[in-house]
Amino acid sequence: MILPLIIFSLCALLAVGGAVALILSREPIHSALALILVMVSLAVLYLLLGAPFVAAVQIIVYAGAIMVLFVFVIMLLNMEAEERTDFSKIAKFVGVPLGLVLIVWAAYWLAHSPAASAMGTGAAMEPSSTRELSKQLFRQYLFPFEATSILILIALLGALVMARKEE
Amino acid sequence: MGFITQHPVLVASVIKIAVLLFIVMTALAYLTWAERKIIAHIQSRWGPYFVGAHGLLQPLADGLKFLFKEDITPPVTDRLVYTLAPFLALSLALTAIALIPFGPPSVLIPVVGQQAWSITDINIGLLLVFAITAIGVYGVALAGWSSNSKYPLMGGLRSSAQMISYEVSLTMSVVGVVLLAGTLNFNEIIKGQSGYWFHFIPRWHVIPQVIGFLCYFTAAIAETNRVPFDLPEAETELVAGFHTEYSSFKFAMFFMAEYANMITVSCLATILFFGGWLSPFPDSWKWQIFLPGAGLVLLGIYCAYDTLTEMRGIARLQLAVVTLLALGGGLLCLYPPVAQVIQGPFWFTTKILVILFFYIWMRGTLPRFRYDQLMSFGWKLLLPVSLANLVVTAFVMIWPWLRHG
Amino acid sequence: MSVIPVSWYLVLSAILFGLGVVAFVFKRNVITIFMSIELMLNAVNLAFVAFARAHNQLDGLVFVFFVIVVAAAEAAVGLAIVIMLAQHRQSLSVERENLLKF
Amino acid sequence: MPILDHLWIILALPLAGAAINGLFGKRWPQSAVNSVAVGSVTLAFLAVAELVREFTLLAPDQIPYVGRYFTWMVAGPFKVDFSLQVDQLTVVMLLTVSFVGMLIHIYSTGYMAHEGGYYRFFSYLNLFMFFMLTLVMAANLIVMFVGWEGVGLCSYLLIGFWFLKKSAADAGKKAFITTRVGDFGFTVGVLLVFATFGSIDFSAIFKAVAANPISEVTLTTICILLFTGAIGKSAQLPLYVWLPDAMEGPTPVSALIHAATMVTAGVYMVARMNPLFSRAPIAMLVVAIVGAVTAFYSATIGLVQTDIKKVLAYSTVSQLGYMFLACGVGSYAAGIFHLMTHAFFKGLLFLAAGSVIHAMGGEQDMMKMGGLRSKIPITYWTMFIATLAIAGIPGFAGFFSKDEILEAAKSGPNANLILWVLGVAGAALTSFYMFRLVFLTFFGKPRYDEHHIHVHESPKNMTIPLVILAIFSIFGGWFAAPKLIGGIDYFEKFLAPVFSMYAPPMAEPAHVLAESTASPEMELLTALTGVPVIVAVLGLLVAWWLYIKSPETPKRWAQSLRGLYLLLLNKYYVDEIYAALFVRPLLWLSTNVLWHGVDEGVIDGVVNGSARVARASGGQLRRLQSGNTRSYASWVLIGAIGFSVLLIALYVKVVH
Repeated sequence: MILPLIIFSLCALLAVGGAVALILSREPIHSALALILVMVSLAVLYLLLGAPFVAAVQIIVYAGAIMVLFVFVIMLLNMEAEERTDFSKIAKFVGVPLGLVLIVWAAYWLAHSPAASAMGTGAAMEPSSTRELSKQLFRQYLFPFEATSILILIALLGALVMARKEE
Repeated sequence: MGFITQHPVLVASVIKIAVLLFIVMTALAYLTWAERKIIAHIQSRWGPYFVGAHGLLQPLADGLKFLFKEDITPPVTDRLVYTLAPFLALSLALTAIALIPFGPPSVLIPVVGQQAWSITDINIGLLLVFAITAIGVYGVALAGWSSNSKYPLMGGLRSSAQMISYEVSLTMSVVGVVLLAGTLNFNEIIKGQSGYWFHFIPRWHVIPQVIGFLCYFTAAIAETNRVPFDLPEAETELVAGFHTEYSSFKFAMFFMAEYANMITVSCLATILFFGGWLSPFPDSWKWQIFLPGAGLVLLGIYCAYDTLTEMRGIARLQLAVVTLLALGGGLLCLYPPVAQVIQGPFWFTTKILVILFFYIWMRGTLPRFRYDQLMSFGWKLLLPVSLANLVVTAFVMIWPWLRHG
Repeated sequence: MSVIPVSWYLVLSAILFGLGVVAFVFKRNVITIFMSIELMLNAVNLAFVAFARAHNQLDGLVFVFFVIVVAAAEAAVGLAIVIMLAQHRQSLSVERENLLKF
Repeated sequence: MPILDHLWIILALPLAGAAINGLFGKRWPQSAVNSVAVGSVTLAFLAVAELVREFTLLAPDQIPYVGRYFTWMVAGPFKVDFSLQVDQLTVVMLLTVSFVGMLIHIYSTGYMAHEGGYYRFFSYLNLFMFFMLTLVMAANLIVMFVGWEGVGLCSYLLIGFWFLKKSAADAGKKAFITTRVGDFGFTVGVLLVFATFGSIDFSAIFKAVAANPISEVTLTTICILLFTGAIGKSAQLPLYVWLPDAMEGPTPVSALIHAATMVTAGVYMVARMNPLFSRAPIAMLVVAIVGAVTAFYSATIGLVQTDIKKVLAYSTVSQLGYMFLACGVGSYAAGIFHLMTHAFFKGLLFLAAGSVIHAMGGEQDMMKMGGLRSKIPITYWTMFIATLAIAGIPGFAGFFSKDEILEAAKSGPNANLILWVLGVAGAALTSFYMFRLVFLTFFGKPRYDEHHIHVHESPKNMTIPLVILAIFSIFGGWFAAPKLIGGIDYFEKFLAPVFSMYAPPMAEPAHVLAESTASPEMELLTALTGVPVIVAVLGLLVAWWLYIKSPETPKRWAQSLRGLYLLLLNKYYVDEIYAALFVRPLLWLSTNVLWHGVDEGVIDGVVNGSARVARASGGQLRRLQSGNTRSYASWVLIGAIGFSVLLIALYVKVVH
């Protein structure tokens, strides 16, 4: 069946393209859009991986909330296009090569590692039901869940405190 | 060709999408017409009258006008984003509709064996709809930012802020229903609402979840930037809000996006609170299957009378066409098999229409909020109430479990 | 459902992560740097989901969930900081932000 | 058995008192501090009384009664429980310590009333009580050592109580360091005990030593070492020098710590370890000799001192000498007996002296006193009684105990006439200088300016303890009274189990020999029995003649025997000798080698060097901190890559 392959390669291309665009574009807002593109295509990939809930959460929270926040801030500050970066020495001689090396080599290794081939495709499996996920989340991972809720609360307060105009 | 035969489901889906798109577009067009008419009558005016009988061709004319007007793009804009924004808005608005089941899943397309009344039927439909509406913010925000001018920016900021704020309570108010239904799948949710209390009160979620519904409806109005929450395009304050700089077809896209969103939220309301494509009447009332046909026939008769008495010249011709269409459709729908098939969509559309009417009615009557009022209302009243509703619902649901472990 | 080897997803995630790193090193605007962090997180999430798929367990998905939540918190605070930064000094370029030196 | 099951209560009470006063006392009024301090000690005394009641109910096989509380430390075979034990010896010590301690606490409330750091004083005092009781009740050498060091600490703190006065601070240091010399020996001794017997629990040690006799050399070494500790703590030759200086502390402290309790710890320890000592004759001989010599030696110094407290200090040293003499000649009971009576009358003497000083407004020189008899009658009478007691006038407490000691030295199991002679001579001198003290202080003409110093009797809370102690100084010794008329010594009988339980087979109790029938030299010995009394009276008369009859004679003698006089007055120049022998070399060593050499050269060198290295490397590394966030980021990146390379390399290695 050819369809998943098409979808995968399409989304993969979109994702990578988005990431590249994020790097290359000078307008912060364009970078943001590129990132959103990446996220959406990743969401589709999640669907392909049979994780619809995660896909939805990905879009709702990431694309729908976090990135909106980013765009919002960008609009608020209405910032100028960033000047072309003159590479700092370290960046030029270490950053670029190492980054590329990391990508290529990690990709190579992943593609060829026995573990990866051992994983196979997991094709046999039907999409994970949201019910099971929630059971997992609210039984086994209840404490981390609550902890994150506290974390969110604290983050909220922190943001409030910082954003407040000090008289 | 081989590809098509290999993937009949795909083909069927594409065809369905095309049909739905056509219908929705038309619906949007005539929604504008209806709005203008209704508001006009509320304000004891005639409303659109001259283009076609009862101004029935007005939307067409508007469409043409939008198409053929010059598309001005201000030079200082950010081109990419400026053009991206309206497409984003419209496409997202329409995508959401693709998830709506307009009829029972039992009705299948003969050859393919795929559901006839919905494009897809995935088990987290609700979440996906919310996801799409969540992204919907970008259309407005980006439009406001990219047109690089004061009023749009303000409008964009406002509306995105507003949408984000109300999205929270929108979601929260729905969770109660999700708890009752125990699923995120639209068809499941609707099926869950079948049956009756005392044999005649339908088991719609609106009855236990009335608070939820009120919250939902309010939040939905705000979400779609409609009166009384239409701050983003508050003419008196910021000209036309985020789409001030837009002209011709891009403007039209925003326009359609707004109405499409209206339809979407109405569909959601119908599904979640009013039993979707379920009939409000007990099944024992066998005659109800003839209601759609009868309704159309009555409409046709009225149109005929109108044609013969009121209309002159070209208008009479136009209305005659409408009459014939109505009568023909009505007779077709009276033919039992068709009537059976048509039941679900009929009830669904009827409910949607009622809700849309409410929308328009409100626009005709209510004044506009002030921005700070809007915000405080959203955060300080709506959200707490919907949260409380959620908590109470959850508690009621686990009550028996609490009572005897 | 899918015939794609899981390792492909991992490769994709590795690539995305690498790009995120590169972005993190090159971009000068604080906000864009933030975004590149988000990009990296996304790459990791993809890997998580892929692994969950491979081992047929849901834990990976739960982790993704947590990652997203934490990212949200981080974004809230981080952007607040960014706004303060922008208010105090008129530029957001990290080149200007060399106070760490002192 | 409430107390017996909870021995720790006795310790907890004073400790709590110390803690409370130390922590909160600063803010509190004196009354509150008093009630806490005195209250805690009084309660402790009552607890001890109750303990004694319960103790009498115990069956003989239950004694010594050991209470284990928790395992304190475990290192391989070396295991120390925090455990307390009670036997007859402990009981005696407990009674003495807690009783005298209580009285002195009460006395102090009057004596220290006008001093600064009131709360501090009492908190120290309570702490001392805690440590002293720990020392006494300890069931193993380590816990005992804790108490041992603890009392040392408290004595240091209390001697240096007026730490603004340099002499006081120095005296404190001196005491601490000098005793430390002894404690070193003691520590080594303890370790050696563990090495030898594999345990530090008293009962275990004693059983072991009783079961299988071990080499006499080891035993002797152990005993000598332990005895070194005793020498330090109980101020014997040659480490007595700290005690006279310790008089810089407040008088109650001198009474409690440097007369009644702490300084007797050494004696107690020797008595406690009697099974070991009894098996090491040489060590015993050493103990005896040291004791006797000290007794005589310090008595001679006492002859010419004019500072009232100094006189008492030297007499304390010599009395302690008597106790060691007793232990040395194998009559531990006599030693402990003298310890108890001494606690009474010497405590009384110090307190009375304190009262005198109080009355004289801080004057300590006897030459500036005189004629106080009528002005402070209570003090006078009590002090006089105490003097009679210490001088060994028949009927008073000191008589019985000292008599027993000399008796043992004369005809005990390992009797030795030379020691006896020394002892008797010491007794004579003792009675002389004590009466000299009394006469100079209370009789004759006032030698002070009566217009400036208004002598007044001390308040009740000072005089009452005096009276009580006086009573005990009289009757405290009458346990032994029946012995004179051929009866038995109840005190000795009470203590007998402790000293006979693990005693070596050949040693019988002293009185058996004493009663052994008449051979010629036995005749002689029995004839000599009365001698101590005679010399005591003699001393009295000489003192009377010299200081009341013809007060100018002493000066003449001092002129004629100038050399001897100065020698005594300057305490045989021991301090100077020590200074020359130890202090200056030590100072030189520590100044030139340790300070300028090791400290400045090595340690500071290392510190500064490392600092220099750090600064240099920092100067280089500073370039890394460009303040440019992205460079930091790239460093992080490099680290991450390196790490992941490592991981994957390892992984691959594992897989293939």
